[in-house]
Amino acid sequence: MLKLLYFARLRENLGVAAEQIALPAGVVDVETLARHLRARGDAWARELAPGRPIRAAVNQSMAREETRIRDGDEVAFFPPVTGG
Amino acid sequence: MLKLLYFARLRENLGVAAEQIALPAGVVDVETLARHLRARGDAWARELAPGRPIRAAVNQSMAREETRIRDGDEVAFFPPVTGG
Amino acid sequence: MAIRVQTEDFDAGSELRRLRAGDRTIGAVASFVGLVRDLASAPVAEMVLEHYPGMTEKSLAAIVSEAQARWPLLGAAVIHRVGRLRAGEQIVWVGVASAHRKEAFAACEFIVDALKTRAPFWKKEYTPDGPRWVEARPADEQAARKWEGGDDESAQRS
Amino acid sequence: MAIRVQTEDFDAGSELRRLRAGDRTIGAVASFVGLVRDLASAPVAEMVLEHYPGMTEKSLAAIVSEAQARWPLLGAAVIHRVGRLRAGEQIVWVGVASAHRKEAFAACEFIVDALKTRAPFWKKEYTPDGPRWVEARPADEQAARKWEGGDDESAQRS
Repeated sequence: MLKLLYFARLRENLGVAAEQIALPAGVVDVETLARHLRARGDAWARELAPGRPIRAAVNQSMAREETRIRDGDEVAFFPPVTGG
Repeated sequence: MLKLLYFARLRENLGVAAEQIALPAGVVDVETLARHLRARGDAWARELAPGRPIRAAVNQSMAREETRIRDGDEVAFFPPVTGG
Repeated sequence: MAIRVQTEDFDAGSELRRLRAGDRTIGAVASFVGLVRDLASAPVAEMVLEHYPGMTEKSLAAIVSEAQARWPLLGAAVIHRVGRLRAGEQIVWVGVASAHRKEAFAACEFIVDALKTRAPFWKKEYTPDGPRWVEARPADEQAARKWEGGDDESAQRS
Repeated sequence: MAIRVQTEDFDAGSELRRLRAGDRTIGAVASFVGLVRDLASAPVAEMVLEHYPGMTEKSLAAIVSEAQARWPLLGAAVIHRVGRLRAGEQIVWVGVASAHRKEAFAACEFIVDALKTRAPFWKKEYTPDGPRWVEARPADEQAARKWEGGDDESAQRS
């Protein structure tokens, strides 16, 4: 299983804050997970489109496209942060 | 007249905090004033010796050796500052 | 190290006192307060700060640890508010204590710069034209990058 | 601009509130507190801060004006104590308000660096070995020089 979280504009536009999914076949890192989610179409394809300013965290640490994902991980997608 | 002020270690070692003197002949800037005061000998010669880390202010603005001095000015001598 | 993420306001004066309490070798305390700006050209009645519970605290603690590894600090603390905030309200407080001022200033600015790009907070402003998510500023990425690599001296001053 | 030279202690929290009161375009406040350090290796029971009344206020005001000319500030204040101070007590407070943090940090550090070399204060420490005048630190001259010349960018960061 993967725990997926979405924040801010992504949470609003995707209409979901959190979900649990089985680790999809072929998903090994952030990039392949994003590709898997884009395949859901509509808002997913738009919000996670390559080139959009999206950040990800794996197990609550900032991640890159090539950051590995394993069964049981918590992965979050969100826009660039704007705190402080 | 000149109003002369001495602060911190200088005030202590010279034994004077303030004095009024007539503008001495030949005194045109901080350097010639210091030379005039050194001629008093003893602590004056020691404390104002060339090469000692002494600072001066003319009319309450930081001054240099070549800063002009005119009748009526307020001139202060003191060690490098250590506030803050 | 004290890290707090909270909806309530804070008192910078009390935080400063707490930061320096009990350590008389502290000679310098630098601190920062970030506020909700209200511009006539773009009035913001209020904003909501969303965050990522768990990761927020973790990332702030990592930033402060990094500052402590980089400079000889005698104390550091971060308070970041979340939830509904009105114009003029305090958003964030960062305080750093050290023996001398140079380290205190550098570490305090480093922490603020780092949390602007690495801590998971998102601002949504409510304006007369409706709500809008605040866009990340390229200047923030730039400010954070100036601390990367090199020795402390160049990191602080280049 | 508020400049105060006083024997009494001050409350940094109240000063911060005063600095940002009434201007909602302020987004950032950087501030600094300098304290009397008490080191086990060189215990200082107390110190006396001597100053040059008249020139002190004038030089602090000139330093703050210089900061205001150099950065777009929305407020700046300095409080410096004089007279008898004990270990752990506050010596100086500098606060700077601006729209964004970069200017607030730069101006605050500039003011502290400048007053260390240009404001007429002298510290005399009373130690178990007797009284001694504190020597000026070459590091302070160096810190002040880094703000000299050049444009703001290089002045802030070089």
